[in-house]
Amino acid sequence: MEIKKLFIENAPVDSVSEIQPGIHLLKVYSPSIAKNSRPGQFCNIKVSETKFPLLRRPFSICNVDGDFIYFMFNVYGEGTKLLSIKKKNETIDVLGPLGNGFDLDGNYKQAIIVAGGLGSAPFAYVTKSFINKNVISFIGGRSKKDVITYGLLNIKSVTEDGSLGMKGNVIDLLKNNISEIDIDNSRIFACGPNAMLRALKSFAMENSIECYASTECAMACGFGICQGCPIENADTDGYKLVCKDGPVFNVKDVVI
Amino acid sequence: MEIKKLFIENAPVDSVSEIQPGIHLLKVYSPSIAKNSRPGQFCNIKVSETKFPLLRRPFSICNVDGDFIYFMFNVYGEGTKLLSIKKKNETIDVLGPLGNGFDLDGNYKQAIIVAGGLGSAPFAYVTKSFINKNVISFIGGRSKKDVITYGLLNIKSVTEDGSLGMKGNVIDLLKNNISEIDIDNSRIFACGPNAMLRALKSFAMENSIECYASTECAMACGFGICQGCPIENADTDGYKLVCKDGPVFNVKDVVI
Amino acid sequence: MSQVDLSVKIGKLTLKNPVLLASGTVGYGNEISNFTDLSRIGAIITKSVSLKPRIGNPPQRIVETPSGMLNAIGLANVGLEKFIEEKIPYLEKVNSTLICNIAASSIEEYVECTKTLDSQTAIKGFEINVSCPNVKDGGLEFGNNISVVGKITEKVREVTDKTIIIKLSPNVSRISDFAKVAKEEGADAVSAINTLVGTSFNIFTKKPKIFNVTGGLSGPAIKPVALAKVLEISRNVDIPIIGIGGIMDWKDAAEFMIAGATAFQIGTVNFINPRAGLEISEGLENYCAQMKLDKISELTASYLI
Amino acid sequence: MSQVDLSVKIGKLTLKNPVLLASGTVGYGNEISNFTDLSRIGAIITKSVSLKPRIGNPPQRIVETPSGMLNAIGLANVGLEKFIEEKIPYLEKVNSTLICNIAASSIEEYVECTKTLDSQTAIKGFEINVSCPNVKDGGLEFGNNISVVGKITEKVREVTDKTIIIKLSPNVSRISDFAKVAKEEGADAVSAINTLVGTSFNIFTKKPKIFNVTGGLSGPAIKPVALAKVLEISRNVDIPIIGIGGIMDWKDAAEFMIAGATAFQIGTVNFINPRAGLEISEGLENYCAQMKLDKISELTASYLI
Ligand SMILES: Cc1cc2nc3c(=O)[nH]c(=O)nc-3n(C[C@H](O)[C@H](O)[C@H](O)COP(=O)(O)OP(=O)(O)OC[C@H]3O[C@@H](n4cnc5c(N)ncnc54)[C@H](O)[C@@H]3O)c2cc1C
Ligand SMILES: Cc1cc2nc3c(=O)[nH]c(=O)nc-3n(C[C@H](O)[C@H](O)[C@H](O)COP(=O)(O)OP(=O)(O)OC[C@H]3O[C@@H](n4cnc5c(N)ncnc54)[C@H](O)[C@@H]3O)c2cc1C
Ligand SMILES: Cc1cc2nc3c(=O)[nH]c(=O)nc-3n(C[C@H](O)[C@H](O)[C@H](O)COP(=O)(O)O)c2cc1C
Ligand SMILES: Cc1cc2nc3c(=O)[nH]c(=O)nc-3n(C[C@H](O)[C@H](O)[C@H](O)COP(=O)(O)O)c2cc1C
Ligand code: FES
Ligand code: FES
Repeated sequence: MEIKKLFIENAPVDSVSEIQPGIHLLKVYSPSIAKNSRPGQFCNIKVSETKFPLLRRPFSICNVDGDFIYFMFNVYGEGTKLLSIKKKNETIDVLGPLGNGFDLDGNYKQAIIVAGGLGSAPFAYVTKSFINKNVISFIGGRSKKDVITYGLLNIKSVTEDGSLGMKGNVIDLLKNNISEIDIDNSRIFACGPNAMLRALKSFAMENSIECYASTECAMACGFGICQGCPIENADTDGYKLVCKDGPVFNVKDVVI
Repeated sequence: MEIKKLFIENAPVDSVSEIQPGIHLLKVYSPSIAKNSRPGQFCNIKVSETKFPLLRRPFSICNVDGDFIYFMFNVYGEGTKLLSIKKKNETIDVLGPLGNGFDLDGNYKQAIIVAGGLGSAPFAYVTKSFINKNVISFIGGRSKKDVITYGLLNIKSVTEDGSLGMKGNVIDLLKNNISEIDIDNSRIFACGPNAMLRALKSFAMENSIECYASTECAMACGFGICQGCPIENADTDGYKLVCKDGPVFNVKDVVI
Repeated sequence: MSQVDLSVKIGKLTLKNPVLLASGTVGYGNEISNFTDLSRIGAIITKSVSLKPRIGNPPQRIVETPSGMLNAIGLANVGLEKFIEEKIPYLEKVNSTLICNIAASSIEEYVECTKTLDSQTAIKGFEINVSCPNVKDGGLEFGNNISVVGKITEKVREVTDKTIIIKLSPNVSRISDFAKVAKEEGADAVSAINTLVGTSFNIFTKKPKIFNVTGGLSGPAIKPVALAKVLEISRNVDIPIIGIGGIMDWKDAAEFMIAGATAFQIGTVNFINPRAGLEISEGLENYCAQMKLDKISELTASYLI
Repeated sequence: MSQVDLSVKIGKLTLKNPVLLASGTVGYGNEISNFTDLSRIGAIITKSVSLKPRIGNPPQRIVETPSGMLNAIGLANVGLEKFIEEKIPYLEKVNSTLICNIAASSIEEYVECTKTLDSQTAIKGFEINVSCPNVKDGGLEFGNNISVVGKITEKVREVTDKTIIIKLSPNVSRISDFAKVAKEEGADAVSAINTLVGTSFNIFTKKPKIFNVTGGLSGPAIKPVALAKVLEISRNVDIPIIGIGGIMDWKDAAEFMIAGATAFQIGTVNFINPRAGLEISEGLENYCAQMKLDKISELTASYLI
């Protein structure tokens, strides 16, 4: 096993901005993590200096810009609430980069991004890391405000209530645009709710499209020592660890 | 028993200033508590909106100015640290006014304030509430930076290391200035570490000076429901409650 | 008017809602009425009363711990006589259901207290605190000895027809065995849990922070443990359970009901937010409406396992 | 060079300092060595190993609670054979003391594991995890049955001369009785405590948050309970105690030593601050210097009660 380099950085906050209603973008100065990260990896963040909340919170690396890294989130519970009110120059304890990230190499021609809601988070970084690929992004959300397109290219959107793009879910959107997909020469990169990933797995398997998904799981450590984050193997008994073996998996290898 | 009016106010912060190195003064808008308080009472403050720290923290009402109240503290543990970084317009959950405060009435002529370190906290409010009394303030601290004179009048100071005023403790200072004390017509108002209050009690009893001291004790509720804050009765078995029966006691009634 | 029926039944008692204020955390109802309209609370459980007055432990009696607190008040109370004379008259007026918590250091003392209080019409039921040192048996806790808990229940049952709740100690291997014996000996309900034994040291003086050396741990820290004990009882014994331990808001309270509780008590939170009782009652009402429940009692033991 | 002697003795073992990494919270030493120089840690206790591999529980395995967490990993481990082949070689290299934690579902299995591992020179001692379901006895925990804990100790003692530590369950009335029997049957030390049983429900789905329904509570929330258990053993049984439960920093660690522990383990904190082990060791060294102690072992059971 390749030994990965992990860091704990006390990263000064550069800014926390609301890029669209409810969606926050946190920019921190974290040179070691920035330099050593790959698209699709994540960090485990201590949101407070006190003992509350106790555990770190995992967030995808949304983007990297020189020595800065970005995280995207909405206010969900106490942890994300505390993150959302961070001020410039406060420091945040960031552990990373974690997990394996997306494999962007290979001689596929078309990169298909599929994201639901905050599943868009990792794809700004992914998008700018493609070399010579045609990118097409299928982005969904419940409503207009849940469709997040930060850093994405060639976007097609869908909402459950029809308030933006077509009405339906991303799988409907993919099917509707199947003519634009270069089935034999494409690879799907996905992130979003489990229900979406499950449906996407079926779609990809039926159409024989290579498909990688970033998965989520409750986590304690984020780097492989607690065994708290299992995901079921598709063909053998037992589990992989989302934090160490993932969070990105080839959908055919795991039960989503 | 007179039923006291207690309030829980979500008090907006007006300012937190450092009045001398390490000593913070917090000013909040808290009209109901301000209107109903008496000098020597305290409030029980929830320093954070989260569950950490769990319990409220008791602080003397340092001063009242119209609808504003002031608290004075130094950064001691996690609670006071969180208080010290409050920003203007953040709100703080303040419960009060609690306890009985100092009895300022009576036909004594000379009001003697005796305070050690942060024991000075309640005396700005006390000082400005005297009517027609000669006030003399004996203020001590370990070193110059621990002598707090905010809102006090006619100050004599003492430090253990001699860096300000005479070298010694407040009892030494009192003894040294015994000639200025109008023994038969004076009343002592004191607050400070237990060791100081114990020595002061002896001094006052020996010299037959009426003496009231504000005492401290670990507290949970602050308003009489947990029985967590006992102070031993001087002449009968059993305890009084610091929060409800105090925090100010005639020193002859309690074992300090 | 409320659409949701919040009332619950504990033994012979019907309570207007499942929110009870825990023993030792509301005094005798006086001070907390500054903040909470007690007539809108399901029931008030008074501070443990003992036959003779107890002055309680010297300071320090309490210490904060991560998401919790330790207390060793030492059952400070005015004693049975003064309790009847001085405290009941006020408590009668607040128009909530009054349950009297009894502490004792011998089985006879439990019986005598219950018998004496049985004639007080203001008192609607008894909560028997078995987490007390058994003086005859060298100070070991009654609550950890299953046959003694059975005996106390049996004897107390003989002297009152009012609702009897046995308040169980969590410091045992299988709490459901204790609930079972309480049921068999005639208790109407059990409450779970009392505090966990804990301690804390000052590392510079090397002394325990609490004068009594150990204290009882309460607050959010113990909630997962309390929930597991309630669930264990619920899965093994058919008796109404009053859940207690670390409830801070209506969500915590709902968790206890789902795990098997018919009603619940709030303790430590009263010190921090004395309005919590009403807030929880309102929060639960909204939650039931959202979950399309007509009666809150449908929540009890509604876990899907 | 250090002025304070940080070494401690547990049975036949001398450890360079009292900081041990707790079973199940350091994997097999690999990942955490990213952050901590393991050669400066007193000892590493490996994740519980069982005779056969176990895949562990389905998700969700962990949930955060106030100042704590619940886990139900289900003793996921590679099994004895792979442990010897794949894990020991790495662990041998890190130059810390290696203690192997053993889990089993029958007494025979404990014995077989210990016997097999006894020949591994890299392994310096065994920690016997008795908080496992006894499959023969209907899944009740070994750890709550005093005669079974005695039996396990006796049988394991017969097959190894290496240091044996019995890891005690806190979910019992009197933990010191268990420590006593462990000592009588030849254990060199006890460790206290393993996790407390707890649970948590999702109030909208009404399902337990943890797939296994209940889990083990760890973290700062349990520290006061763990300290009280250590103190209880220390006051009643003369056996080295390894304190565990909620240690986050050197101050917590000092508290455990004052309460009676010869050494201590850190668990949950490794997930949050994987450098905690070294920080605690350094913090304790400064503290001893400040307290004018030549040897850290003078701290053990130095409580003034
Ligand atoms: C690898 C990975 C990458 C992630 N990347 C992002 C990201 O880029 N942006 C982002 O916003 N979020 C991301 N998440 C999810 C993020 O970790 C959670 O939103 C965060 O932990 C919430 O913390 P909180 O304190 O605000 O909420 P909490 O107070 O922890 O949670 C509130 C409630 O939500 C539940 N909950 C918490 N986390 C989850 C979850 N992940 N799924 C379902 N229920 C949950 C809790 O059990 C609790 O009941 C990622 C998660 C993983 C595992
Ligand atoms: C009636 C009353 C009035 C008070 N008025 C003031 C005031 O005006 N200004 C002020 O600065 N402080 C005042 N105090 C003390 C104040 O409540 C504590 O300083 C505060 O609770 C510390 O909180 P913290 O979270 O910062 O420290 P914590 O983290 O709670 O404490 C850190 C450590 O100090 C110990 N500790 C905490 N409080 C005390 C205490 N009171 N005595 C001894 N040890 C303690 C704790 O056990 C802990 O080990 C008053 C206390 C009382 C009872
Ligand atoms: C300060 C304090 C005093 C208590 N006194 C009593 C008591 O007298 N009798 C009793 O049965 N329980 C007593 N308890 C236990 C509570 O009733 C309750 O069981 C426990 O605190 C757990 O609930 P909580 O976590 O909501 O506080 C006391 C608890 C506290 C914190
Ligand atoms: C995720 C996790 C896994 C654990 N696995 C084991 C185990 O396999 N064997 C064991 O004896 N203890 C296990 N424990 C218990 C710890 O070793 C320790 O006793 C407990 O967590 C209390 O310490 P802490 O509060 O410092 O975490 C585990 C604890 C956690 C949190
Ligand atoms: S989160 Fe700890 S192993 Fe994955
Ligand atoms: S602090 Fe609760 S009674 Fe005084």
